[in-house]
Amino acid sequence: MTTTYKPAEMMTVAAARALKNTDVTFVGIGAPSAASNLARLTHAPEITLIYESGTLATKPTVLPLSIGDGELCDTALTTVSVPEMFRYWLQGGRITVGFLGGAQIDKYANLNTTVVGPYDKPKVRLPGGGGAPEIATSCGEIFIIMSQGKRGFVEKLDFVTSLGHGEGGDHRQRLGVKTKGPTKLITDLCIMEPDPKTKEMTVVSIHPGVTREQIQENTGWTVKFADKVTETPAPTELELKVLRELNERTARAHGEAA
Amino acid sequence: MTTTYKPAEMMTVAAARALKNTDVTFVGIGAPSAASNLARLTHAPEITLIYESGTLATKPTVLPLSIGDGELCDTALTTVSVPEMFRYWLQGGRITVGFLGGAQIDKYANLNTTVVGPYDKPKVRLPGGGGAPEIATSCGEIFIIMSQGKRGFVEKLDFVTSLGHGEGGDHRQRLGVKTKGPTKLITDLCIMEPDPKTKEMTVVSIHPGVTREQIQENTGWTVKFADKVTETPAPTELELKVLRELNERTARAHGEAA
Amino acid sequence: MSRLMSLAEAVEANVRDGDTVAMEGFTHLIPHAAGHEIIRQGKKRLTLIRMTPDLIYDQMIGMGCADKLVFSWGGNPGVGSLHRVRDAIENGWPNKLAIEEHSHSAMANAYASGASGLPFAVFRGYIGTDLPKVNPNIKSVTCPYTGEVLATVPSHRPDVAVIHALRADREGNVLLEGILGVQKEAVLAARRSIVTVEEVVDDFGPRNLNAVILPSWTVGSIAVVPGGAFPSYAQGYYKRFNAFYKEWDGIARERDTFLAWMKENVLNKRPEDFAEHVRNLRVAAE
Amino acid sequence: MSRLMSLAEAVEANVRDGDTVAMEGFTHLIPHAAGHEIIRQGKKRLTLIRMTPDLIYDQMIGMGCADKLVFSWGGNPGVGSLHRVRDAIENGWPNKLAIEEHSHSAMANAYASGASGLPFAVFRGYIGTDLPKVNPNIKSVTCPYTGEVLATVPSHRPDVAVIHALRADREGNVLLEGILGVQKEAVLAARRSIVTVEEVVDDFGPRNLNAVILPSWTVGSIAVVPGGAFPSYAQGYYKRFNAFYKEWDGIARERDTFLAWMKENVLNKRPEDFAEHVRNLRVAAE
Repeated sequence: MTTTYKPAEMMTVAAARALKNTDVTFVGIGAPSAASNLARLTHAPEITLIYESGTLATKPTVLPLSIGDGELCDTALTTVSVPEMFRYWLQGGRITVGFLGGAQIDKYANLNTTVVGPYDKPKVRLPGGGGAPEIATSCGEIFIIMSQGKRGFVEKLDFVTSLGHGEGGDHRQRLGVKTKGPTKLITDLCIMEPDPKTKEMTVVSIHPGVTREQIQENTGWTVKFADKVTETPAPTELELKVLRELNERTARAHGEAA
Repeated sequence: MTTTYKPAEMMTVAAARALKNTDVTFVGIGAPSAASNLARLTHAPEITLIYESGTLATKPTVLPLSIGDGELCDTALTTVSVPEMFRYWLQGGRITVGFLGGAQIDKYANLNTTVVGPYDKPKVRLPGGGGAPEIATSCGEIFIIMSQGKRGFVEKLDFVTSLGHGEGGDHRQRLGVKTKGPTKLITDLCIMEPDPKTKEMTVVSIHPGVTREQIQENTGWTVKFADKVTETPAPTELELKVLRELNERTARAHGEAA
Repeated sequence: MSRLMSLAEAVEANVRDGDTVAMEGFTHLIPHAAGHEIIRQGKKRLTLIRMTPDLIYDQMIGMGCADKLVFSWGGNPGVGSLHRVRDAIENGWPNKLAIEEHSHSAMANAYASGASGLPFAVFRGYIGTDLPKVNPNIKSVTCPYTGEVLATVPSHRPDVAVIHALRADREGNVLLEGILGVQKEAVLAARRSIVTVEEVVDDFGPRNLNAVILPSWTVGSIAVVPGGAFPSYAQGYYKRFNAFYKEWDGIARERDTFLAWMKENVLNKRPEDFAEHVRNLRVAAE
Repeated sequence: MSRLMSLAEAVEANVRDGDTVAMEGFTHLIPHAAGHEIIRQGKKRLTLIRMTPDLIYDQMIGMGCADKLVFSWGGNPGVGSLHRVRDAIENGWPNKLAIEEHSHSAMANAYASGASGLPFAVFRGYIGTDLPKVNPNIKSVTCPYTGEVLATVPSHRPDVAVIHALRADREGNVLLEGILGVQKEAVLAARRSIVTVEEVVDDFGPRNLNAVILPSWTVGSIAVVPGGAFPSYAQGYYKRFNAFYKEWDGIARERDTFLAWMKENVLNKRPEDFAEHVRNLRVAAE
């Protein structure tokens, strides 16, 4: 039996599946938040969600619009100050999975959320790093969620806002970083993981109906495919139902508030 | 009209009088606690009392036996963690007056609460510095309360636990310290203040009935007296009444708890 | 000791042209009313510090209050760009805006070390990023025990911190609750401070023994401005007005619509008008 | 995720001979029951960290559990000396005790930097004192911006932290309230942890949004030991038993009276006996 779904839904579902019940995740707004809460509402009911606004172990019934919505605080185990969040919790090494995204990514999963064009004469001034520079190196591992396209998936970043695998190979270790970095890049087309040796992000799973050519066309570098590439299982009915209900609840709540 | 009082009461009263309504004091257990609360219950009702256990603006009805009695927390505006106390409050420069005492003091009001005899082969192992090393340099000024005697008032300390005026003169400034250091040494015999230039602790006020000879006999260095030495006004009836009631309430409370 | 006064008096007494001003609030409790008053009083050449410059700084920068911005994430959360901030950075309108860019971790640590009376903050950060190349204030120290090289940033020591809090008591103590952000640290790190509050109460009443409170003697001026955090929110008082964040995108996109809006809604208004803004957003029972 | 077990199991699972152990509690919530269990299990060669070693460490050191003490103030608060600690330092009985001596500020900062995953702490301290002369772990760094030389100490990263808290919930979260000391930092800085609690509740119920809570996944073993802080106190549960602090001075003064007391009151007792100790100290209504 087939259910229709959007590529963005496939992306969110694939990201949710990557999370474990025992994970402690540092959640950003948007797709990471949807994926984390979808995981919590399906296979990982005890997953711990942390938002950088200070909310520990929060269980929002609707998705937050901002990183510090009252809903996050109301449903949290407790809420700590932002300096404590970055000192005791993130830098303290208490997060197993951090989510990141960005305007630009390169094949080693370094990210740019700072600027397109030169820093001093930007073509597009982006919001900046926020928590990303330290999330990238302090969390046990990093999942990146990004829609795939040539504008974002580039050969060379205009600016490195957060470290992925640097120049590849053992670059992270040479920089003294002890965490794994990006272990999954989940897009609307496929899932990539770093090659064990070169650390180049490599396609390991392709979403249903997507071709290798499509992936290449939407990527600014020559894409590597793993020896064994699987097909991502399509979203189950349950996953879609829970995700859509979550999104509907969210729209209703934010609409009401407006 | 004369009321009988003990030298220790005179010492506590003299220390209380030195406190202003606008002071924020970092209070230790014992005489500093008695003096601070006496001030609060007489001429300085709005004085802010802070104990290093984290209690801010506390108003105990009985004196605490330990620095972290429940009474301090129950009557505080709020209570912060000990790291916050030492970082934001003490080092942050938010305390106007710190109280110190010790087993040994020298003429520049440096204090020893660490060890009598050599550090590695102590004659008497004292409790150690506790908060004193940083209280001595972080508070706006320091009041020292100590019973005067040759064993404690020594020519040379066995160990410098907390800085007073160092070797005198501008030694504190040369060490980069911006606070005033000990501005008053209040004993059971007299009140001393640093000479404006040499910073040697100098007698400025003698308690009623005490002679200069008594002060010298109880001091291990040649005592300097200021050009104008006043007589400390004897404790008033009100001061004695409030202090004694405080001590009685305290004894009763701690007796009951026992 | 803190002093209760009108917001206009508080801004006059505390904010001077050329000051370094930190206005904080992490989504929650953003001091919008105070920002509007600073705009009305025509303050100039401010260095504005804020982890997450959003609408409040878009407005102040668009009205020409600032010539420098120190920040870690600038955007309209959940919506998009800050058009006025970008216009100032990219085109120098209404004046050139210098930027000093950090990460959240750096900013949060810089406030905490400022509150601690230290000249700098140490943290494990900026590894493998380009930010140190464009921000000369990012330096390093070497751990004397392990040899690890760690990042440093100068402490934030603003001339003025401006925050919005839930309530003050008659003695001038200020209570914070919910998402705390860096507000306590910002006030403790600053030389002067303005705290707007939803209300003044006789007494905070029964509370957690470790309630987050800024004691009176650490606070400068307090001004009662109900609704003063609108369109952000005040826990237990009113909700975030999400629609306005979306609306702002259209208002701020062009200079003329921006100026018209500012004239009508800021220059010709007063702090008292904020109470009206939140009338329909009030949360039911606490 | 934390696990609920008996105190004996918790000590067996977490404390090994030679470990560095931090048992904290700043007058309030001192983990006496856990200290007794460590003594009963005959742990040896521990390095004991504690800001304010008092009766609990006097007992452990007197019973030969430790060969090193890291501290900032050692005494029987309001009473006098720790006779057993002094006997170990001065006479090597029952074994030689090395000491590493700090100030409170250094110790508190070392816990906070340990909790923050940093290798060292920076603070303005030890100026003009002799402590750096006798403690080679006190070093310095120079501020890269101002040139100020500041003190450093290595972070505390104990193998095990042991604390007593008010209560845990069914999910294994731990609530602290009142005088907090450095307990949260000690647990976050440690590799493993034991938390004794007065009780386990289904749910913490309505509480301050910023309640001080150690979430389940940051805690190791939890053991329910009512009265486990006796003769110190547990806010809202029972008061400090001041008389015992005075009594201890006489007990600990001589080796034989100490050993006799320890045999009768520790070696031959169990954690369950602590409930009896506090029966008459319970506070009335909460």
